Amino acid sequence: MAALLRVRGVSKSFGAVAAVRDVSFDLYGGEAHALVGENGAGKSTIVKMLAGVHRPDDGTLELDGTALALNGPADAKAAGIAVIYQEPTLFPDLSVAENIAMGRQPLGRFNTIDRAAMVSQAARLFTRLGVSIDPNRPARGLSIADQQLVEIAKALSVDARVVVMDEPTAALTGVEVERLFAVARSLRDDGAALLFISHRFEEITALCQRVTIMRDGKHVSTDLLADTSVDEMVRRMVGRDLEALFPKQDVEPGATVLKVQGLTRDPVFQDISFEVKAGEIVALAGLVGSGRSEVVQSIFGVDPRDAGTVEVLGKTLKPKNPKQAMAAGVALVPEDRRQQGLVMELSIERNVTLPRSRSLSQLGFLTGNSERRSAKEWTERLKTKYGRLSDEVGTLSGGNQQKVVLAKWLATGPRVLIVDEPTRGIDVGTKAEVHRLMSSLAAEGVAVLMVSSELPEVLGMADRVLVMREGRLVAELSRTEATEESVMFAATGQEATV
Amino acid sequence: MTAVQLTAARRNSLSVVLRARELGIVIALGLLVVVTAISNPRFLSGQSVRDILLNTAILAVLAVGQAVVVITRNIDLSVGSVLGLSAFTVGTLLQNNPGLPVVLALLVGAAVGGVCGVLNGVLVRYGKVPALVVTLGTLYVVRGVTYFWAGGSQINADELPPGFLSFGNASLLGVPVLVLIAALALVVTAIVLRNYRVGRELYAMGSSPQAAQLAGIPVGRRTVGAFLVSGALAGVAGVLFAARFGTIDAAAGTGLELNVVAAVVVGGVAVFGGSGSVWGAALGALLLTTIGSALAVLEINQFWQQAIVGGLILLAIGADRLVAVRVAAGLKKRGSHVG
Amino acid sequence: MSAELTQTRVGRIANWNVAIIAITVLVLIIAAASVDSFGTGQNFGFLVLDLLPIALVALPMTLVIVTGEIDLSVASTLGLSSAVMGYLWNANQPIETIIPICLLLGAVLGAVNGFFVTVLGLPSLAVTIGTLALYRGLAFVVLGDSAVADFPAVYTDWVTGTIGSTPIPNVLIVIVILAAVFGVILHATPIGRAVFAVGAGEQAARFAGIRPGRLKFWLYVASGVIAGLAGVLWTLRYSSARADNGAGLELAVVAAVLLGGVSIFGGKGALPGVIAGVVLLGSLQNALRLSDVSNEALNVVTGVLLIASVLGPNLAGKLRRT
Amino acid sequence: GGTTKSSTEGQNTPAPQGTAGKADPNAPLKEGLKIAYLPKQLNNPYTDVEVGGGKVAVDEIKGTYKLVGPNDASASSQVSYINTLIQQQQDVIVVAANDPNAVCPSLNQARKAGIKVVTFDSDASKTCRDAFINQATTQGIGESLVKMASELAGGSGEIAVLSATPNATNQNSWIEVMKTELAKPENAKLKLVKIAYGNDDDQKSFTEAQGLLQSYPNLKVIVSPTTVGIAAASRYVSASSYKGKVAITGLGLPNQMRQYVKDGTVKKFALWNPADIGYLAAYAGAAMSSGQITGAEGEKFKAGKLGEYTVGADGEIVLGPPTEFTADNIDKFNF
Ligand SMILES: Nc1ncnc2c1ncn2[C@@H]1O[C@H](COP(=O)(O)OP(=O)(O)OP(=O)(O)O)[C@@H](O)[C@H]1O
Ligand SMILES: Nc1ncnc2c1ncn2[C@@H]1O[C@H](COP(=O)(O)OP(=O)(O)OP(=O)(O)O)[C@@H](O)[C@H]1O
Ligand SMILES: [Mg+2]
Ligand SMILES: [Mg+2]
Repeated sequence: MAALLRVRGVSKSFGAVAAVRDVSFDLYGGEAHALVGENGAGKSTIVKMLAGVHRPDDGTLELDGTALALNGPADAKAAGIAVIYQEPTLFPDLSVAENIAMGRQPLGRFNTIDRAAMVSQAARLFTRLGVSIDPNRPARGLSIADQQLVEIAKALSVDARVVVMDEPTAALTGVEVERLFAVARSLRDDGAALLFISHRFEEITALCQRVTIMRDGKHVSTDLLADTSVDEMVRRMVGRDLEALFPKQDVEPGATVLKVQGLTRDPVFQDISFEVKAGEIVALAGLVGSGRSEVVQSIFGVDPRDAGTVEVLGKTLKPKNPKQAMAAGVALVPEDRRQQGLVMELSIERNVTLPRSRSLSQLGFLTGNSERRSAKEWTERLKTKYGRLSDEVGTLSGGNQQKVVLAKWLATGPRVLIVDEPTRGIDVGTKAEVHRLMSSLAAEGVAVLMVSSELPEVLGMADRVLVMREGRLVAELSRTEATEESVMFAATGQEATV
Repeated sequence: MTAVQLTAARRNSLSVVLRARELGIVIALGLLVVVTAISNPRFLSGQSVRDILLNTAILAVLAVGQAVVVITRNIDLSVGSVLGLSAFTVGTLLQNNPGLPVVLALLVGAAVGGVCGVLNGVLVRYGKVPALVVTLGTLYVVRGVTYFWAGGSQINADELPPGFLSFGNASLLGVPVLVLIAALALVVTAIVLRNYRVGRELYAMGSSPQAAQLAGIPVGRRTVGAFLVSGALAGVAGVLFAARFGTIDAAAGTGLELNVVAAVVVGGVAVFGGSGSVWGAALGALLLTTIGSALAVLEINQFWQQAIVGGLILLAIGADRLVAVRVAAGLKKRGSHVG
Repeated sequence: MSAELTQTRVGRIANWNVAIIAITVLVLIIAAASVDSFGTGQNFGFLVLDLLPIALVALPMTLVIVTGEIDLSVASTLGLSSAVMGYLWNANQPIETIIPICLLLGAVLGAVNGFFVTVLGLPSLAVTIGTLALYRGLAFVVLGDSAVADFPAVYTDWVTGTIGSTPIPNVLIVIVILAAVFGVILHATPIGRAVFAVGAGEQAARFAGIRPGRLKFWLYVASGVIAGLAGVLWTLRYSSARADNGAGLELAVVAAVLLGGVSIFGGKGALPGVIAGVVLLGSLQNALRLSDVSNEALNVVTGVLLIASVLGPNLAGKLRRT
Repeated sequence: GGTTKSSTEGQNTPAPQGTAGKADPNAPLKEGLKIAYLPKQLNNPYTDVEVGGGKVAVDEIKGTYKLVGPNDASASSQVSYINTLIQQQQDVIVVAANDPNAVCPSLNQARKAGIKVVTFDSDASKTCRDAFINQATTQGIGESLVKMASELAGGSGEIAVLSATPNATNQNSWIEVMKTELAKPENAKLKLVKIAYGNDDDQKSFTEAQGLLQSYPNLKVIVSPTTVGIAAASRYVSASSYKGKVAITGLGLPNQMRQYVKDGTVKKFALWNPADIGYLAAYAGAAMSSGQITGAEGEKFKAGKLGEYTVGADGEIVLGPPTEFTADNIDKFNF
């Protein structure tokens, strides 16, 4: 049968980063098509091109065999392409119903908006999704999961011929995922073409017929799911055998460095207790939204905590005091590079030395020389590629940005290094470097706590794996005990379908 | 309690809280009027009420326009100067051809203001210059242009056609015409903002610019449109000003911008856009004006007036924040995950 | 023209901070050459005295705006400080105690702004419009519409006087010292680094152990103190304390700061540029007056410059990208 | 005990004495004198008439006339203008002070530079000007204001004053005289209930007039000794329900008041001829600049069409008695 939507050799780069290079694949009506690839592979960028947000630098899109020029999201909507973005895009001040209907509100007399109709439409969508969100409440304050659900309702509200979902399940619980899939299948069977992006293979196998694999922005392969296996997909995504990627050398764990007891912050996480020893790499695994970031953030003190204690080398840390944590030798490489990791508008050198400006100053004064020297030293150590140290850090590629964040914190000479999604959105090569770096730090006796959503990374790097589910520590697995199955099982609370 | 009841309950409680903003002002206004009236009943005399309304009319028109801009997460500081320019243009026009019908005068004023508004909007949107900077700039430019043109000359009441002046004091069924015009501007804007897609899109833009872009809202055109409205209304206000005060010089409306922003803020329109209503803004204008007259009547040292207004603004935004926090807390609690 | 030529030109335009300084110097030269008696020492003195208040208040304002906030209450703080000064002088208090009190008052008024903005987390634009009205109102409450005069000649003469027989006004010392202090703080201390970081990315700054709230609070206090000082100097210069002193100054200050290349969104800006902005506005006004150009012309020039200061670099950026 | 008000009383900078030590009544009037007018603020019709008269005089004596001034009636911007005039080496500055003290330092700087300073309209403190043109004796104005008020009120009832700013030197002194006049037995039945201030701002005066009429139901007369105030009050009353019930009087400009006199809102008001003030100021300044007078009491000089004038105490030069305007005579005047 003929393809409904054809992606023809599209490319897109952002300054230095070539996010997508010459990718082609076809979507067929009545079929769910999976798009997989590591973080930063270019999936969302493809999505944004289909949505008319980005214009391809190169290549074309075809709908029903006719070229499709999208000059903006409006065009995509008009062409019947509905998109669920990876990050929710709601209007916090407007009611949920209005969020769903924005731009297409049902009209009554004199073209005024028919609110009743609008609300009942939203209500219908929610019943179809089997969730009870009050259509009249504003979107502000919805949990990530609920935001995601509203996004889905938004996409359903347009009877679209092409539905694109960029990690729609990331923040959903099993039950919600099932509901979503039921709806997705019905859409598919009504002849719509689905493009489904997820890091969870069980979901892909459960929903999709065809899968396209991307790596470093390039198209690797497109096959029927029936003709391939999960291992094969993983191998193609990563581009080499896992073991080679995670060179964690075994180190004899030293004394306890980080000691967390009964750490609680309602409603996000409760009663978290664990220890990390010198030379150890401990992974904090779990589904997205399980509360890992909040845990490490309240350990570091940027987030408050309701109860519990944090000790570093026997010294108790005050809550909500990052300065003290830093003084005690704690460093946090946060998950959100753009918002938390870096000050995008500032230069590379300023970013690298920001946490140390005091110690770098002489008699409280900064001439800039000491900063430049230190920045140069550390960026070179991490093999960072950049034009001038005075360039805005925002101009660097994702991978190099991440290196700057690492440099920034390694320069503080930490005793406890906390990394949250350390390899999110950075290319395979850098990824390997980051992993090598982490293990060598461990070898030097640094205690490493790693939050990661990527199982292979967790399994490859960690001496011990702590698993969180819905804000609680549900399992502690030694390196030997930790397998995809055991971790998934603990994280989801149900038999992994892999 | 079934889900339905639950939802219903939520809805009521919520809508009440959300309307609390406007409610607060109404209460404050009521108190003020009562207290003043008790100490001096003439405060409620037809003449007195008429005066307060007349004085409010101009500020209210400006506040309505300002609210539209602020809702889109922008600001228009040039309104005072635009009012001056429009007032002087219309004044000169009427001076030279007294036959000019009032309606035409209003249109001219609106046109003059509209042009300034479009200029602001284009610079903000396509010049990527922050609204505060642009309109602060045009505040100076427009005022300067007016001074150049006026060159210190003043248009006196006796130089204006009596027809125009009487329009300034005329009333329909006991309601001054100026007030009716202000009310018209208010109601129309309110309806468009509440019941038309365009209006909702303005709220959306203010609420989340990125999301607005993704939702395919023509942000460019809407931004320019918002400034156009603000400018045009400032222009109309200029005509009302001329009709009301009869004496016009290049300084007309100097420093008005801050009062207007104050009225809008007191009216519960969030300076970061996305929420608030023109009703609130108009009420804010009414409240500020009433305070002025009340203090005069209450024989309170007129010097207290500004201080009181200032305190009131802080109170208003403070209370507004309180409500917001409450709502947020209330909303966070509402889990909706099934199973 | 050749590509790299455009590049270099764009480079120059893009760096508004350099551009504004160049423009200022240019204006000064032209004025000195074409407007007679602009260059005289006495006129220099008048010029400095005229831009004294804006220059002082612009210093902390720069830091405040770089952190992404704004303080529109400065002119009213100046007025209240002046009014209180007059009130206490009438109450026969020694001026040696009055002046510290006025500075303290400024600190308190600044702290009030800081409290509303950082502790209650209210938008600074709205807050300081509120305090703008409040502080000015209080000034009138304190002193009414009357003016207090005959401050001690020793003080008034110092403010209006010059260093020895040189044409350099005494107050220039105050400006230079404070400009140096704020310049060093902003560009050569950890505090300055924090100011930029908070303005450009508050969350990232928090993750680097900076306390944005605390920082902003103290900046508002500083802004208040300087405004208080400006009030004292204003009173002494005109030897007349009035509640309406400095009314409307806030917009001029903000204009000067933005003209100096500071981004209203925070995170970008430099003090030399701001000083240049102040001097540019001041000397333009002075020169235009001397050449009998009505100060309406100045309004227009100010406005155009203000918009150009942001529009220019933007367009330059566009040029570069294409 | 530091420097306090009382400890510094009277030890402020003494006025620098006029450069011409001794007056020579027969010295010829210099030609080509640069005479600059600096009114309280521009765009004020009354001021425009005053300086208009000045221009006439300056042309008569073949001098060069200049008019500068702020758009806001603030002392600080006036100071900047005085400084500019010093730079431009004017011979005479004719100024109406927005604040009697704030302008003093720079006025004295001007006098040090040999510039003659003549004040009009609103005087600066005596220590920093050479002469003051008084439009009429304070006494005379105060009396005629009370006279008109009592006539309009029919000898008894409540009256209120709508003045300029509370620190406007001239208005205040007139109000003082009014108070002493009202204290006299023949005016016992007149009651001054309130003094409101319109800050010489049209809108403010307008709203202040509203306030007065609301707060004082039995008000019979509003006396406004300022042209801005009387015009605003008349405009308000003429369009309000108070028309005919409340009388307006005070000091106003015929051109501004004409329509209100015609429509009966205003029965009578008074004023001297403002053009003559500017005119006289020019001659006084020129005479001083030419050394005919120094500003000392008793000196005489000729002021063109106005004839001869004598310098009074503290360098005061009085223009003459004010004119009363009524429906019958108003059309004879055009200013
Ligand atoms: N607006 C942007 N500006 C600069 N670089 C960008 C931008 N958007 C994406 N990138 C870069 O392009 C690359 C691909 O990003 P993209 O979001 O498509 O990856 P992804 O496959 O969606 O990853 P994930 O699985 O984490 O969603 C990354 O290196 C990212 O840093
Ligand atoms: N901005 C937010 N608003 C509302 N709820 C949030 C927000 N951020 C996180 N949450 C909730 O807090 C909980 C933990 O979120 P968090 O991002 O820490 O999970 P995580 O395990 O770190 O996942 P990730 O892989 O994204 O780091 C989830 O229930 C999430 O829904
Ligand atoms: Mg993605
Ligand atoms: Mg996380």
